[in-house]
Amino acid sequence: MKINNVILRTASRFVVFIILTLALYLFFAGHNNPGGGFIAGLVLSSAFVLMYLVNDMETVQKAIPLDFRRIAALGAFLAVGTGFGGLIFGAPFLTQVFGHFHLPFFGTVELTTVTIFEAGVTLTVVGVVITIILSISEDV
Amino acid sequence: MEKIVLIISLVLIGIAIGITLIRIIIGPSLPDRVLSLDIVGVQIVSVLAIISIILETDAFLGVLLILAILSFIGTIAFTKFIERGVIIERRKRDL
Amino acid sequence: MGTLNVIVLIPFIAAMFVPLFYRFYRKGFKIHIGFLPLLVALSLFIYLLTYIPSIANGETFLHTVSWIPTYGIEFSAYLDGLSLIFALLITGIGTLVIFYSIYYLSDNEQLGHFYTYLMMFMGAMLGVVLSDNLIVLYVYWELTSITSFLLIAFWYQRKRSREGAQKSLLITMSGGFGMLIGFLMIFAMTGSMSVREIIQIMPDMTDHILFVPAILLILLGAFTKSAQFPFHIWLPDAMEAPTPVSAYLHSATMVKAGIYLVGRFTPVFGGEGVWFWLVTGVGIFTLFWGSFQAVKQTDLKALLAFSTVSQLGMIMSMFGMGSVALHHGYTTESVFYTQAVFAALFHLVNHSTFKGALFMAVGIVDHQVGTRDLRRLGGLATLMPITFTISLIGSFSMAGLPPFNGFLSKEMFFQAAVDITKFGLFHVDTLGNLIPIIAWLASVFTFVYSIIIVFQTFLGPYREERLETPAKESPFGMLVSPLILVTLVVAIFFFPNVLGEHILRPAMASVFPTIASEADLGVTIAHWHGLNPALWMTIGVIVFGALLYKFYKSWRWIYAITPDNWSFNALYDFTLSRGVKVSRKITNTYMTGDLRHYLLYIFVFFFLLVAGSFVMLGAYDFTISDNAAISPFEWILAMTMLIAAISVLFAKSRLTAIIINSFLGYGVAVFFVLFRAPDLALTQTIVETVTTVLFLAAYYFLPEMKPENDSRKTKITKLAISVAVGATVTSVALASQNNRLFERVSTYFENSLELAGGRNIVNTILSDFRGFDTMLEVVVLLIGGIGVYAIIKLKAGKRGEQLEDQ
Amino acid sequence: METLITILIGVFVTIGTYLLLSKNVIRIIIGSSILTHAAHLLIITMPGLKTGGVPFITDGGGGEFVDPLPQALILTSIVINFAVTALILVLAFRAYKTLGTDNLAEMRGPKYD
Amino acid sequence: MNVVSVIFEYIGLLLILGGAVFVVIGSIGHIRFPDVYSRAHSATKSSTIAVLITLTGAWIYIAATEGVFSVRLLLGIVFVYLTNPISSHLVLRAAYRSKVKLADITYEDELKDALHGKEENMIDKSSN
Amino acid sequence: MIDISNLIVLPMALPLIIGIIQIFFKNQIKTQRTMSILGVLTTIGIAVFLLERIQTEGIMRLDFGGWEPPFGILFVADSFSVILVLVASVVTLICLIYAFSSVGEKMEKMYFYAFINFLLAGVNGSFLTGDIFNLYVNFEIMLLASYVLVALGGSKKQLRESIKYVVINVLSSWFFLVAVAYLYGQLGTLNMAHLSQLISESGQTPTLTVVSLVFLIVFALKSGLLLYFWLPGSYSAPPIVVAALFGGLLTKVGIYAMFRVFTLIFYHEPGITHTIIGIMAGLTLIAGSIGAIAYKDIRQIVSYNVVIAVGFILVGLAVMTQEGFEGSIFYLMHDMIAKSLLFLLAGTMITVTGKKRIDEISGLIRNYPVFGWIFFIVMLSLAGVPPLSGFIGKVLVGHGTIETGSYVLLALAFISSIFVLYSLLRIFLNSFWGETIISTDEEVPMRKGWMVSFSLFTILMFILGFGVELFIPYVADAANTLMNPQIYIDAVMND
Repeated sequence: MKINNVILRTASRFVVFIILTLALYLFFAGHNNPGGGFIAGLVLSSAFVLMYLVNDMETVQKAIPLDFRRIAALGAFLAVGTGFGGLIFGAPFLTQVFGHFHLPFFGTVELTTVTIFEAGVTLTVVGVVITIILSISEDV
Repeated sequence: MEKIVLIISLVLIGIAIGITLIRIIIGPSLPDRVLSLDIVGVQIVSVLAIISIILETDAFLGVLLILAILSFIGTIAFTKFIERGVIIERRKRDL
Repeated sequence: MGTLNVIVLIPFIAAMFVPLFYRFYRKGFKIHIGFLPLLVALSLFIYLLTYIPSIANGETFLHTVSWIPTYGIEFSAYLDGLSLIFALLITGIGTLVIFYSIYYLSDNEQLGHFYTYLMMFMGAMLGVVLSDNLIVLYVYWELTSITSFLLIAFWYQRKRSREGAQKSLLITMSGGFGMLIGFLMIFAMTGSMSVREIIQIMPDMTDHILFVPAILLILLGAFTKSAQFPFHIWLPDAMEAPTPVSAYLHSATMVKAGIYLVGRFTPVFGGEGVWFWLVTGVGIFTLFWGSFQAVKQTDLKALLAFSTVSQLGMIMSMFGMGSVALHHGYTTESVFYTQAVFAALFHLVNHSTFKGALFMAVGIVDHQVGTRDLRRLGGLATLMPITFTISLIGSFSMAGLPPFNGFLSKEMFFQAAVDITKFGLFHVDTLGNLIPIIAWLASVFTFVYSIIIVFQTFLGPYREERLETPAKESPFGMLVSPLILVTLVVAIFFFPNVLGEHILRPAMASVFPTIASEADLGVTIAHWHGLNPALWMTIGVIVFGALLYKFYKSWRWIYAITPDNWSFNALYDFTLSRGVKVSRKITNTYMTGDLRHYLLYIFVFFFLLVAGSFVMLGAYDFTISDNAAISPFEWILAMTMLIAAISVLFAKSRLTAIIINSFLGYGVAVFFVLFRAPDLALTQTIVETVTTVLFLAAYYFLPEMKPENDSRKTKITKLAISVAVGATVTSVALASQNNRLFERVSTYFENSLELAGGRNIVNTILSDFRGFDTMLEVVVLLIGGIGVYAIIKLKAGKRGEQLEDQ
Repeated sequence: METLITILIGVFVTIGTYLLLSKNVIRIIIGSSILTHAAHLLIITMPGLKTGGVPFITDGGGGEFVDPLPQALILTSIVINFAVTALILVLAFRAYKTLGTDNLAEMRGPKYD
Repeated sequence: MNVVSVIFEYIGLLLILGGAVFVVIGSIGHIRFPDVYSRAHSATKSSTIAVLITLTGAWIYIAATEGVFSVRLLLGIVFVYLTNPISSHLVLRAAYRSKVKLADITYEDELKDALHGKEENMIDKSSN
Repeated sequence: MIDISNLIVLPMALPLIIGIIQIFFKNQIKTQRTMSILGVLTTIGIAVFLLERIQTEGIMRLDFGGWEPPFGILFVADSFSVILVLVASVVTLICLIYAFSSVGEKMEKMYFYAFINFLLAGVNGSFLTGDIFNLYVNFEIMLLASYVLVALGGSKKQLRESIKYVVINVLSSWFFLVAVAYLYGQLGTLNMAHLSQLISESGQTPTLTVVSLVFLIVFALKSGLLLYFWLPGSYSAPPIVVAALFGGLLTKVGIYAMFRVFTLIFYHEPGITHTIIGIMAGLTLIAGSIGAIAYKDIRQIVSYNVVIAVGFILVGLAVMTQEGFEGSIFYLMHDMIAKSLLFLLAGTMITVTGKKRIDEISGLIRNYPVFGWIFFIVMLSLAGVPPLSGFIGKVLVGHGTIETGSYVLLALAFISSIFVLYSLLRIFLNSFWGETIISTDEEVPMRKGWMVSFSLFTILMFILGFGVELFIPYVADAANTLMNPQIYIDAVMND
């Protein structure tokens, strides 16, 4: 049976793009606005879900050759790892450091270890959600 | 004055959601329900816009946006399921 | 003397070495493995003999090694007169038994195991009689049960051995548990774990609420161990053990641990009515019952087992009678009653000698002709003359005939039984009159079975065809031990006072410490008391016994009066088999394997506990005064959610259900929005959608929902439970809301900008204040994700399936 | 508002419980999901509703905020529940494929004796 | 607070209210119409429009009162505009392909031959 | 100072990070094994160090991110929790040794060790945490790992039982959330020490008592106190090692939580809460005893023994005396070790014979003498026979019950040990003794790893039995903290 979904695929490209942008925005906005690692991760994974829904596994896998289990583990590693980061500076486990730095061209930038932590969270969420959905869909 | 208008709007949309819910419940066909859910999503988007105004915060606009996207994704998933049973194909089929 | 604990330790060390040596033995080492334990036992015996003079002078020895000092648990080995008697018996009889066993057991048996167990038993038994500390005493006590278990089941391939072992272990260990509680109660009363100290303190505690329970529990331990009625049933079955074991554990030593315990605790509890009646009553009844049952046995060992039961009862009852002496403390009259205990100790020794000899003799018969069934035996006297002599002496001593030691102690027993009736306390004057009567009756039966042993085995016609192997006298090695024992039987009769003076008298001091300090409790054992009641009773026993034996056939019907399944033995079997069946039935009724039932139990329990306490404690507290206002839209939303939620129940297809679930999820998100929680609303919407996608993906593999088809009753039950749970949760929630007691800690987080550099308070909590939760949550997600992958990818192999599913 | 929501929670709990007592796996999963909704609403209702503004610090000034802590807790719980739901779903369909039934009454296992 | 902003504020409010009314009307149609296809006609069209109006109103209102031009809201408008028609299209297509019956008053089904005429044995796992 | 207290997190964080890293080494089994062993060994070392330090320095705590209580989350290491961490890690170590020669490559490549590490992390975290919501999260880590481990392998029985197991635990987690919500609603804090402090200020109102009962249900479900229906099924389904870990660790976490919550937070109304715990413990003892002798299936018998132990340990909590607590702690330590060993032995019996009912197996001791004797020793140890590990706990708990006059519990506790004895004796008599059914040539060889882990466990039981005095300072300190919650509160809230 021929299923024509040109409309959907065309639109989805655009939508995925928007979602990715949004995810990025949410990730960085998290500290001051709604958002943060979790939500960014979830949004990101919903973008992937959309991609998988519209296309098929093979195609997406070809376009984005990632092992999502490893991504999830990497994320968790980062999240737990930042905890150990504090130890090196003699601070309690999971101490987050933040500060404002003056960088040329960028002006004052706030850099915090929270960002790494949140990145870890994001990666895990993406990795896990996609792993789950793919594992289920792959099972025959 | 503004408040009253906004609340009236909210209530109206609320009623609309209620009515749509009835359609979800009575069906009769699955597409009916999916469609209704999609519409509820859109209605909630309106609700969020109004609530944002009432609460005087822009915090919920992100939610609004996300909801718009997600109800779309949800609907796609449902339709694929209704059409094919499987929502994510393994291999490229004839599209 | 720093060696007392070593005495206990040596057998254990030997036990460890036995398997080692056994290996050499197996490899062709010429000396029999049994000589190692023999050496150990003999040297211990000789060493203990050296204590006799000092103990006889009233000295005692104590040696303490601490184990758990915090709780007062110490290896405090204490040697006094009472311990010494037992220690000598243990090592002495032990030596003989080991020597005997060297010839008795064939090389094909697992001798390594046998001697290991035996050595462990010896150590444990020495520990029991030498321990002053309650807990350590208990430790050794249980160890004797275990080694006994192992020895009974030495031939574990045999079903009967296993069953006998199980029975003995269950009964003695249950008694042991009871005894432990009793000890703990004593500790609770006195605060001391040392028997010596307890003897000092206890007399002030007689009004304590735990006093009587402690007596009962400790006696439970003693009675089970000493096979007193009705716990005697394990002993006959224990005869499945190799005969040396029967001779050693189940007649000479282990079963006397209970008696030791009673003796040890006589100064603690003696003089109390409960103690007196229990010990005497149970003892005397056991005496009768054992002898009565022994007569009908056709298996020689079983007969001996019942006779042991009966003799133990006799000793027990004498301890009970003696204990009344402690009622008033020291008076001349009380000294009079102490003689019962003297008789008990005397008979204890005597019993070990003649019963040991008898067991060994029976073992020889069994060993030589391959059977010990009385119906098949007969006429062995001429073929096995030495064995015959041994049996004859042993039996006649048991029957209480001169010139054997049994006569002396039995006379003293009769004397005590008659004397006790003169004692005015504890209703002895009425009920107590039964004591001598039962005692006499029992002795008649004792006479009968003693005769049976000798006559039916060794006299009468010899029928070789009924035997496994033709009878011939056994090798000399096997005869040595019983010969030594019967020599003692005779020797003690002629020189009883050597024993009485040096060994029994000091023991009296241990049993009656208060009285012994006032008077000399030694008794000169006389062969002739004149024509007192005791002698008449003995004569009566002989006459009636002979008659009963003669006309055994005509009164045998008595045994048929009580059907077999009325015995305690049958009760034991019934309890076990029935117990298993009933518990299976009970457990199967509620462990249905059906998740719904389990959930039902949980919900019902939740409801009963929480709602019950809620009502009982009057925790109900409900106002709506400080509620936030509700806008019309919120009303509508709430109502919509309500309807949606209810409609889930009626959803017929899974897609409908999931759509409504999605709806509810979005609704909750709107609530989060209304409650000013944008992050939550965001997460909720996304998770809801992703979950829906997940559901849809999984639905491909799942069938359509089928209707529940519950019966009306089930539906109503489910509904009632659900409503009850819902109502409970709600009411507790309402009460909690109106019971806000303190300012919340979260106000602190409102400084998140200064503290953590973030304006989004929820996010700063998540990533910083409570970042640990988030970190773990990430891990939870990871486990979930990887877990899903693993569960899907790993499918059971063929082998696993077969093993797990049947 | 709190009372209304609490009653709504009660209804959710009732329905969730009822569904949990079903034979069908899907019903059970949906029941647990409804129970989870109830728990989340309960957590957010507990410290009181709408007692302040959205918990974002604005430059303008402090003002009252609603209690942010329950929100953080719920967020954690939502995510955890997602993982658990995924796991049950997978177990459910693996069980269905292996055992051939999605009916829990038929998953009793052997009667032991 | 100048006059223009007040005017815009009212315009915004009006739009919001109008959108709400539209939504209700649409949903009435959604419940009243006989089959899924006609219901979709009523519901999606009206709701898309309604949301657009509402969001625009909200955007204007916020712009007027707070002077903020909300990008997210604008994005939301674009998004709804983009996705809503697609999703209703997909639903209806799915409905048609899974052979949801047309209302009795329908008189012509042009797609029927093109789709179902040839493939009567279409896999139909999901419809109940 | 800060450096040292950071060690507290390691018993949890180390297994966690190792588990995560192992995901990258999916197919390098050797690497995974080495990492697991090293990790657990380090954890043991840290636990020993902490235990020593607590004796001199008092209770230690670690505020995550430097946020002081009650605002942040913290780990609190008192003797009780560190003892349990230590024993749990030791048990895991020995089970790992067994796993190396029993699990099989297929499963090892499916992240088996990672899940074990996560399980240990969850268990240790639950023992250490000082925050009630964090306890929930730790429970979830442990539970998710256990969900996967129950089902991993995918046999029919596993899937069947795992669904039940998961649903019931989801329900109990839900109750947990509800209870936390109630508590937070009333007291506005999540830190356990702070909760306790607030309750002692305000008094334990009836509503709080009701909430405490909700907690009781949660932990009862986790530990199998009266609500143990799920236990026999799900403990007899998974692979041997997993079952051993479950038997040794999982219920103990529930027990720990119950001790913590009902000694630290809700100790003001013992007349209500502790009486209920006592009644539940008594009923558990009865039902467990009945169940233990009901079946011929080895794993069923063993599972019901877990139930009995739970009842026994909680008798110690119900009586609320120093001795009772000490006894419970001793018994907990003993039970973690002995139950794991028992599960391993039972599983091994099934593996080597291919049969699982006691009447189908016979004469094993001929083929595997050491194996048989170890079973015999475990049996005695579990029955509380001296001088093995179960004895001292039994004595102390018994003493506690006598002191408080709880004679019914006393009787039940001791009678239950007769049932334990009988139930295991049945296995021993039927399956180990009797005529052998396995001829020497079809004998499945006992693997070295198995024997090593059995022997290690056995040695531990002897050490715990003979070396009681060695452990007393720690156990007494732990019990003392349980008796005097103020010590804990002071340590947490002092600055």
